Amino acid sequence: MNILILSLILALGIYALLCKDLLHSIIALSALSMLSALLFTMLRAPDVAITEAAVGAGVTTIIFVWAIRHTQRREEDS
Amino acid sequence: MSIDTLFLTPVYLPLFCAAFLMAAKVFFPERTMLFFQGVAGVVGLLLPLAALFLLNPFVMSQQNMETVIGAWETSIGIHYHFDGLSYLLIALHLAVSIPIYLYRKKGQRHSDTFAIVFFIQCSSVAATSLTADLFNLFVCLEVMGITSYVLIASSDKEQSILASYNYLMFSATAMVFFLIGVFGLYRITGSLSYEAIASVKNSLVGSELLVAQFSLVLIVISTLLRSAIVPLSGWLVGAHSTAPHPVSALLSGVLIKVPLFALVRLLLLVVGSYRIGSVLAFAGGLSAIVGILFALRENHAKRLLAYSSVSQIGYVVTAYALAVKEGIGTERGALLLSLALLYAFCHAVAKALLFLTVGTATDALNTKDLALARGANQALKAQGEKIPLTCISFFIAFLSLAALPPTIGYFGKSALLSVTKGHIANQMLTITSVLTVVAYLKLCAIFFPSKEKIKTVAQEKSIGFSLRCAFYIFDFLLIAGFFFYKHLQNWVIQILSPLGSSQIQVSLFAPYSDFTKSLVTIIIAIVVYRLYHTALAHKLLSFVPNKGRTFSDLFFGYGLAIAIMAFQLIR
Amino acid sequence: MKYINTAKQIIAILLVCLVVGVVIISEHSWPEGARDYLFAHAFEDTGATNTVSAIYLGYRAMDTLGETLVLLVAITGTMAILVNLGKDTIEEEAVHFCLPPEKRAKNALRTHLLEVVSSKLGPIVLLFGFYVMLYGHISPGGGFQGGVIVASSIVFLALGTETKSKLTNTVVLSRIEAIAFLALVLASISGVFFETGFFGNPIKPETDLSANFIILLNIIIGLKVGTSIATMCIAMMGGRHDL
Amino acid sequence: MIFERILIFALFIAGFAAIVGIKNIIKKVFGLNLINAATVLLFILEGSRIGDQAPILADSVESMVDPVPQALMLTAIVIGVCVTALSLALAVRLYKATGSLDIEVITKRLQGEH
Repeated sequence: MNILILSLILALGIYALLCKDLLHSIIALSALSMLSALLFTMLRAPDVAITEAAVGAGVTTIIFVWAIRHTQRREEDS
Repeated sequence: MSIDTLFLTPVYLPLFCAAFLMAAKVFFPERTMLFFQGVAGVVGLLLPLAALFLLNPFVMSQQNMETVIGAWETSIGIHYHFDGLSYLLIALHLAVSIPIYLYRKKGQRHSDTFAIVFFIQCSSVAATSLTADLFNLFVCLEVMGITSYVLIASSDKEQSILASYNYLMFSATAMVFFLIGVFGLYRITGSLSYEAIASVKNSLVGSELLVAQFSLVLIVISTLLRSAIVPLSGWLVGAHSTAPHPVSALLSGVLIKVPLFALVRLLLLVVGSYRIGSVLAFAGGLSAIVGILFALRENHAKRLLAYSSVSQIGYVVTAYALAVKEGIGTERGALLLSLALLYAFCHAVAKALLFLTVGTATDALNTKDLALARGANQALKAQGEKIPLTCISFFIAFLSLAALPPTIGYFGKSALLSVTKGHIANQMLTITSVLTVVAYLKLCAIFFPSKEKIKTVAQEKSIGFSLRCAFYIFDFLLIAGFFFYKHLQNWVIQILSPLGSSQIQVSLFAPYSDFTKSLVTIIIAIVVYRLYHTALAHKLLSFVPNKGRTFSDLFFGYGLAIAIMAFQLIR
Repeated sequence: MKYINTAKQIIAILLVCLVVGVVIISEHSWPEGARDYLFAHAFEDTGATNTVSAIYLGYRAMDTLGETLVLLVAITGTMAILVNLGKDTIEEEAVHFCLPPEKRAKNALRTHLLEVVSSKLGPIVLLFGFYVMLYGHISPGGGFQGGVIVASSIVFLALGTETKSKLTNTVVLSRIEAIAFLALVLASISGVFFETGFFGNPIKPETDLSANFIILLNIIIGLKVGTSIATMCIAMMGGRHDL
Repeated sequence: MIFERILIFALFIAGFAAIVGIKNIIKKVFGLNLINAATVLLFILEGSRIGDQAPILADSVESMVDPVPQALMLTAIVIGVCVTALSLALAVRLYKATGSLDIEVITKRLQGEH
């Protein structure tokens, strides 16, 4: 079961890096945070799960979306 | 106030001042802020200095104090270890940061944010030099790092934002590798305090030893990254040359030396650290040479100073590495370490003064290009500077770094060179000391009188009183160091010498026989300086690449350093 | 020239990942010494049933202090950089979340749903945030998690424009943050005067009150984290740049 | 057991390769986030091998999980978020200054005029 979630996390991570549209990458990253929070609850680490969900997925996503709003959304295909 | 609360004052007093300033910034009107910053300066910096004076007898008798923060049981709590080394590190930090705090207080734009972050950095430097727990070292290095990114980015030049971004990405990644190293060591040794790790690690064998050695490599290289030794020094030039003058003075003076000496307590306990010492000694010599060659190539004033910081840290690293090689417990190791610390002090004070004086002068002239900047004195006089204080302090700092008599640098450098006699790095260091004088001669050009009339730069703040006493303090430190060098050196050697051997014979070098040697270096330097302007020199120097370090170069150096150190440890 | 650069990058990645790989992949049993000690002594030492908050607010409270400092410096630095980011363009200004309905541009895509949900949801999330913060030493949770949930509830209130509460006023928030930071430093220094040293628990461990020090620290850290993250988010969402 | 660590190591390589390889400065911050998440996963995964109950001292708990790595990772996650916030603020400032998100274009434009 852990291996399934970990491979899903790896897939989301690689998608977040390769995707051209930064907003999709941010959504993939917050999904990754949510999945790792789920994994932490399964691994009997409730404190870290709440922190990862609230701090990792919540605040990081707000900051990334704000950064994207002030810069550009599509990555330059130079 | 028992001993263990006294030695922690440099950690929590500046913190209290930061909190006090934050509250004052929010509750009290703007105009009273200057007064509160003064009060915070006294409480945050002068009281720990007083605490250090009280602790002096305790440290002179080579006792050391091992406590757990919060008086918890030893296996879980955070261990703090107070001994001569951390005492001297805190003394070095306070000696440099008090004048810099005075220099800064003349009301910059971000002055209150600057003050809060400055005090938090003071407390994190003290905590780094005291901690004896691996994860606590990670947190303290992270606090020290994040305060320096914010301080570098606080100058409104665009390049400083780029330099701060590069430094942040590079050392944040290194800190994640540090965490992987902590993971490796905790999994094998089951504890986070240095003694427990060392005791288990010494009895390891086979694949466990390999994993432990690799984790140690990750931790050592990630910490050494902040001391900018050659393969890892890509970030330093951008950061120190674009930061505001007091920040780059503080960074060059203190921030690149503290992680180096804080690491000695970890290396001291781990077997096989003498191999790390031999590699570091060679890297020190290399960084001395490479740093000064880049400095000669440079025409921008502050970048030249930043490159010379890289080369001067090479001196400190060579002596430090030979001390680690000999083992701090032995007589010679303690002697080498104390001379490394003493030279770190000379360089910290002189380089901080250089950054401040060159900064003020180039601000007055409004250009940092060495080819055009002339006649700083007239510009400064136009700004209402009666006696040419900036020029005098610059000249004293130049003498100290060029190792000339009336300053502390003369004794410091010659002592260091005479002690590191046997090693190949010694030859590199002697060559570098000649080239250093040439580099600084280039810098003196700013103060030559210029022909055309200097248009006075509309500088609304004239040279403030607090700025002048910052210069006075630095000059006093440099000159007094020369006259009392004998006592200073005995004091440092006695503090750092291992237990029971406090009367090391100190007449290790005759101060006057070296006068001829330094005279010879000056003459060679002047000849080389004359040669410098010829076509031959330019062709020679064109081999030194002048392009800035790209982002991936930083990590290429990091990978190289890790590979070399790992290979060295497995061999 | 291009190939040298990519070659350098590949070499760097290979070298570093070789060393890191050995440390990560190697098989080793996890030490149980710390777990056994805590299982036996955590409750009467610190009075907290949740051993994780017993560690990070009791035994290793210095790390939490360092962590709060990192958060404070990061947010102060971000605000300093945000302030002189320059004014947004006119039409960006008009779409800001915090503008009351009459001043906002007509084309701003803001459905009524956001306003209703946020102003109704805000107080509930605030209550949940304080619950997580206060019960940190019994159930999972604690200072940081509670603080972030409180911060998100303040952001909800700032989004919804019906409820004009003082809570979303950045001056009030930065005042609470300053008081909380001062209280945290004083609480950590207080151990010195009760001869249990820096960050010691001033209340004697034997008495059943000793958990109160952890509750106090949880509240202070929760308030500090909550207000500072809320201030940053409000400034980011184009609230008042008057910091 | 070892396969989980290989997956985390793969995530680590992806993150580090992104930081070194990708030129877009915001993608570099993504990479930093990834290696931070990988480290936290590694600590908690390995820490939970020795027990099968949450580290809450209820009366029915016999074999609880090692709480020390969990306490350390609380700190590591928050520090990771703070570093991400600061680096993104710097990245936005760089974009406002040079109009591009490509690290080489930014260095060229900024290093052009000293």
